[in-house]
Amino acid sequence: MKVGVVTFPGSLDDRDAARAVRIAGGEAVRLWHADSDLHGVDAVVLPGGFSYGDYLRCGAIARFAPVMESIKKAASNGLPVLGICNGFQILCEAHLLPGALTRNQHLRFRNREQWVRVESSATAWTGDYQDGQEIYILIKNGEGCFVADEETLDMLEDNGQIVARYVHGNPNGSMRDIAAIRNEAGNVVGIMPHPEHAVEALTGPSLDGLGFFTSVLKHLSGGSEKE
Amino acid sequence: MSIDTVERAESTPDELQPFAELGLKEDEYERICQILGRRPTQSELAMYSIMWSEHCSYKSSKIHLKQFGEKAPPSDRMLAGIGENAGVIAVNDKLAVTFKVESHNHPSFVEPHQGAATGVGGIVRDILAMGARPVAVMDPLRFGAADHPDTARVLPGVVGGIGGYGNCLGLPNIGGEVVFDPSYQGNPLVNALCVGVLPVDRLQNKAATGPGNIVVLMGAKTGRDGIGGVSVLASATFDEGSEQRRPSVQVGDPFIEKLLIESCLELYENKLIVGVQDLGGAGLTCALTETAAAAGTGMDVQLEKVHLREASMEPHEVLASESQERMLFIVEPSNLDAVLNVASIWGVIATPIGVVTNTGRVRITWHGETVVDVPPGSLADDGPIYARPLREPADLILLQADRAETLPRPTDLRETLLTLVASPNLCDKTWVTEQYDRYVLGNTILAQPEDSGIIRIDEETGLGIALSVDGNSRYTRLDPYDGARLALAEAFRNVAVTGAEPVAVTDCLNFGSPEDPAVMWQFAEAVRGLADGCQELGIPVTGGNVSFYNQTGATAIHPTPIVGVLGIIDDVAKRIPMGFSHDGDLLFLLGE
Amino acid sequence: MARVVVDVMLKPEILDPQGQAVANALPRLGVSDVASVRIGRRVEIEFEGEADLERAREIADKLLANPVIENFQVKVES
Amino acid sequence: MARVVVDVMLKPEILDPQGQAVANALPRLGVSDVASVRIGRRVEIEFEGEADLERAREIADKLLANPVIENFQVKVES
Ligand SMILES: Nc1ncnc2c1ncn2[C@@H]1O[C@H](COP(=O)(O)OP(=O)(O)O)[C@@H](O)[C@H]1O
Repeated sequence: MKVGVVTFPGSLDDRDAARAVRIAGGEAVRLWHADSDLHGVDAVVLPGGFSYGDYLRCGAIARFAPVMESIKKAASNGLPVLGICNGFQILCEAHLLPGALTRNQHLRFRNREQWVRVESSATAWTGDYQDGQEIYILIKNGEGCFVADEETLDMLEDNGQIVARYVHGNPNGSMRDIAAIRNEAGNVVGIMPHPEHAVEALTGPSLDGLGFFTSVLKHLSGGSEKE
Repeated sequence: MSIDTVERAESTPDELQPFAELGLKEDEYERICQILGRRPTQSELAMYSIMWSEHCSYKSSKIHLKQFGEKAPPSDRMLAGIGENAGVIAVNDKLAVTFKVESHNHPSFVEPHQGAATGVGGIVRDILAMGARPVAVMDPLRFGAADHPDTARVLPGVVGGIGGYGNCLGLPNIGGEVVFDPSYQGNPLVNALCVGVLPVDRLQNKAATGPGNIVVLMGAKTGRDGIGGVSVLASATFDEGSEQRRPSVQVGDPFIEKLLIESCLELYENKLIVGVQDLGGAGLTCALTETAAAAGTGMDVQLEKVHLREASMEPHEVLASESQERMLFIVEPSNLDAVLNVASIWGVIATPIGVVTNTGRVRITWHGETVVDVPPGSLADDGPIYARPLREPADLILLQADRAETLPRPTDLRETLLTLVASPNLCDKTWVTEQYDRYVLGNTILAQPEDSGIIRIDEETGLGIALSVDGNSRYTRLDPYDGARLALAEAFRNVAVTGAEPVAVTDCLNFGSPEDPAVMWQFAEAVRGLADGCQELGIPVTGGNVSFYNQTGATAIHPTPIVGVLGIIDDVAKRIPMGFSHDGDLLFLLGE
Repeated sequence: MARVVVDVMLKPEILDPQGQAVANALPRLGVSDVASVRIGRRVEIEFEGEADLERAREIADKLLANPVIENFQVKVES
Repeated sequence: MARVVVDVMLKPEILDPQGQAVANALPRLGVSDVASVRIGRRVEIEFEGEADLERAREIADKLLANPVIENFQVKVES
C-alpha cells in the first residue's frame, strides 16, 4: 500500500511521517507541494511543520498549493487523508474539516507528552483502536487550540466526528478538549498531537501512535473498519 | 551624494575619515593606508573596521587560543579544526559530525526575541557551511536575577526567539542551561550550539578556488539589518549610548533558512559547488574576503547585482549588512544553471554577483565604478594582534579567603532543602524546555531532563552522538583556571555517564572587556585551564567562539566559559538514562 | 502606487487570548479604565497602479482572513 | 464606551517575513499587480469612559509596540 507524505516548503515532520508509514508496513511516497500528481497513492498524510513559514495563519498559504487541489478532489472520492498538526491546520483552512486552529490560550509553543482518548474508531485512520482507549502521545504546537461555533461543535458531537480528546489536562485551551476530528465520511482526519512520533520505543513516549498507520493500511486492504 | 571610489580616494588623500567612530585605532588606520598605498574608500574603511573588530579578528584572544592547538592531543578523527566555520570529527569511515557553540549576547539584550532567534540562525549556517545537515541545537543561557523586572522582559523573549527559530527549522533542542545571577543583569548570555551530520566525503570548503568560477549569493534579500552590528554591538562596552545602536538589530526569517538548508544539501549532494561560506556577522565583507583569502585568489564583484530590500542602500551598507539567511557559493560556470535551478525549486533567490580571479585582489564595483580594491588576506588573516596586559583582580584574594569552611553549618536541614529547591537555579526548567520541540526529526534518544542529549545519526546501526554544555561562572570568578577545567569536566562526565565516549570539545568564552587587565587575566587563565584540561582528558578543542565586552558600565559579568563536549555511542539502544531503571538495582558512589 | 489596508479581527464571539493578556497586564501600568482589548492584524497592500478595492477584498476573503473565526474590513488609505 | 485603535507596524527598514510570504503567495490567487504587503497588528482598546488618547499612547509605547523594530499610530475610532 502506498501512502503519500506531502512536503511543503517548511514541512518538518515529513520524514517522521514516512518513517511511521514504513514501520507500520506501508510504502511511503514523497509528494511535492508544487506537483499536482498524486502518483497513484492509496492515502495521504499532511505532516507537521511550518508550511510557508506559517506566516499569516498556519496552513493559510499551503491550502493554495497545487497538490492540495488534487487532494481535495481525491478526498471527496474517499481517499484517506490524515493531517497532523500543521496538516490539521491545512485541512481546516482548505475547508476539508470544519472549525479552525488558533493560538494556544497560554500564547506559548508547547511540547509535551500528552494523554489522549480515542473517541471514534470509525475512521480510516483509527480502526485499530478501541473507542475510549487512552493513548500516550505528544503535542508540539503554538496554534493548536481548536475553535468552532457552538452549532458546529454540537454537530461534531452528534455525528461522532470527534475522533480524539485531550484527557488529564487540556494543553492549549481547545474547545471541548478536541484533539482530533474527522469529516462526515470518516476518510479525512485532522489531529493536533503527533502519532508519528510515538512509533518507536527509543524515540517516543510510547508506541501508541502506530495504530493510525496500521489502521489505514488495514482499511485500504479492505480490513476491519468499524461502522 | 556621490560614491567614494578608489579613483576619488587617490585624488583626495587628505580627506578626513571617521575611523575612530568605526572603532579603529589611529595606528590601525595608518596600517590600512599603508596596505593600500592610499587612504581607504568609504567602503574599504567599513570593511576593515568590521574585519579588524574584536569579534571578527580575535585580536585580543588569538595569542591565548593558540594553546588549544599546541596542547591538543593528536586526533585522527579531526577532519577540520579551529579556523574553519566549525570543527568536524569523523565518527566512522562514512559519517562525520560537526558542532560549534556561539554567542549572541548583546543583540539579545537589545531585542531578546530577534536577538536570540538570529543567534540560532547564525550557528545553524556555520554547521551547514561545513556540508552537514543540522540535526540538533542546544542553548546555554544566563540571565540576571530571576525576580528583576528586566528579566521578565529578557527571558521570555529569548526563550521565545530560540524556540520560534529552532522549531520552525525543525531542529530538536536537546539541552542547555538556564542560570540566574545578578552579574548578567544588563548583559544576559545567549549561547547557541548546533550539531550536524555529514558523509565524510561531503565535507565542504570555503576556498574560492579556480579563476573563472562564479560567485553566487543565495537566500534573503540584503537590507540595512545589523549594520555595524558586529563591530559596534560585540566589540564595545554596552552602556547608555546603546539606545542609539538599536536599529542595528537583525530580524530573522527561519522559513527562508529552512529553504536554504534544503537547497544547500541538494547542492552538496549533487556536487554542484566548489566552495561555500555562510554570511553571519560582517556579512558579505567577511564572506568575500575569507573565501578569496583561503584560496589565495582574487575576486571581481559587481555589488549592484545583490538583491536589495531597500533600493537606497549604498555600497558600504551592502558590504556591511548583516541580513540573515544568506550563503555564498563558488560555482564552476558549467554548473551555474543547475545551481540556479535548485534555488528556484526551493523558492530562494540566487544571484551570480562576481567571478573568481587570479589577481590576488578583491575588486568590487558599484554600477561600473570601483569602490573596493584590496588584498583579501589583509582583512581576513592579517588583522592586528594584541598581547593585552593581564592583572589578577584586586579582590580575588579576599574572595578566595571567604571559604566555605567558614560558613555557619545549617541547623535546620529541612529549611536548607526548601531554600535549595526553591532557588531559581535549581528549579524545574520545564517552562523553558516545553517551548522547544525536542522530538522533530525522530532521532532524539535523550533530551531534557537528562544530563546529555543523544541523537541517533544512523537508523540502521543505531550509531549516535551525545552532547552536553556546561559552565559554572561563580566558580570561574573564584578561580578561572579551575573554573574552566571544571566546566570541561562536568560536560565530559555528563556525556560519559550516558555510555558515550567523549571525543571533542567546543567552547564559547564569555568575558568582560579585554581592555581591562583583570578581565584579560581571567580570560588567559580560563583558556590555559581549558587547554590543560583537554590535554589531561585527551580530547581536542575543535572550535568555538570568544565574546568580549560583556559588561554593564565598568562592571564585567562573571567570567563564563561555556564548554560543550561531543561523544560517540555505538548503539543508542544501550544509552543509560538518568532515572533509576529497575527495582532492586544497587547504588554505588564513585569518587571521593 | 496606492495603498489598501485590510483590517482583520477575530469575531467577537471568539476568545482572544492575546488581547486578554494585554488587558490583564494593564493594571500593572496603572491603567484601570479599559474594558477590553482585542488584537487583530493590519495588512497594508501596496498596489503598483490604482488601488484596487475589489481585488483587495478578494485577497482578504480568500487568504488574509479565515471566515470561520475572523471578520475583515477593506479601505483605501489616503 | 469609546474605542481607541492602535496600529503597530514594523519599521519600513525592518524585514517583514509575514508580509513577504503573503506577497509571494498572491500570484497563485491570480494577483500580479501588488508591489508589496506589510503585516502589522491592529489593537482595539475599549475604554469604559472617555477615549483616552494619552493613555492609549502610553499603553502602546510600553506594552503593544517594541520601539526597537516597530512604529505605532493611535487614533480614536468614530
Ligand atoms: N535553555 C535550555 N534549553 C534546553 N534545555 C535546557 C535548558 N536549560 C536546561 N535544560 C535542560 O533541562 C534539564 C535540567 O536542567 P538543569 O536543571 O540545569 O540540570 P543540571 O543541573 O543537571 O544540568 C537538562 O536536561 C538540561 O539540558
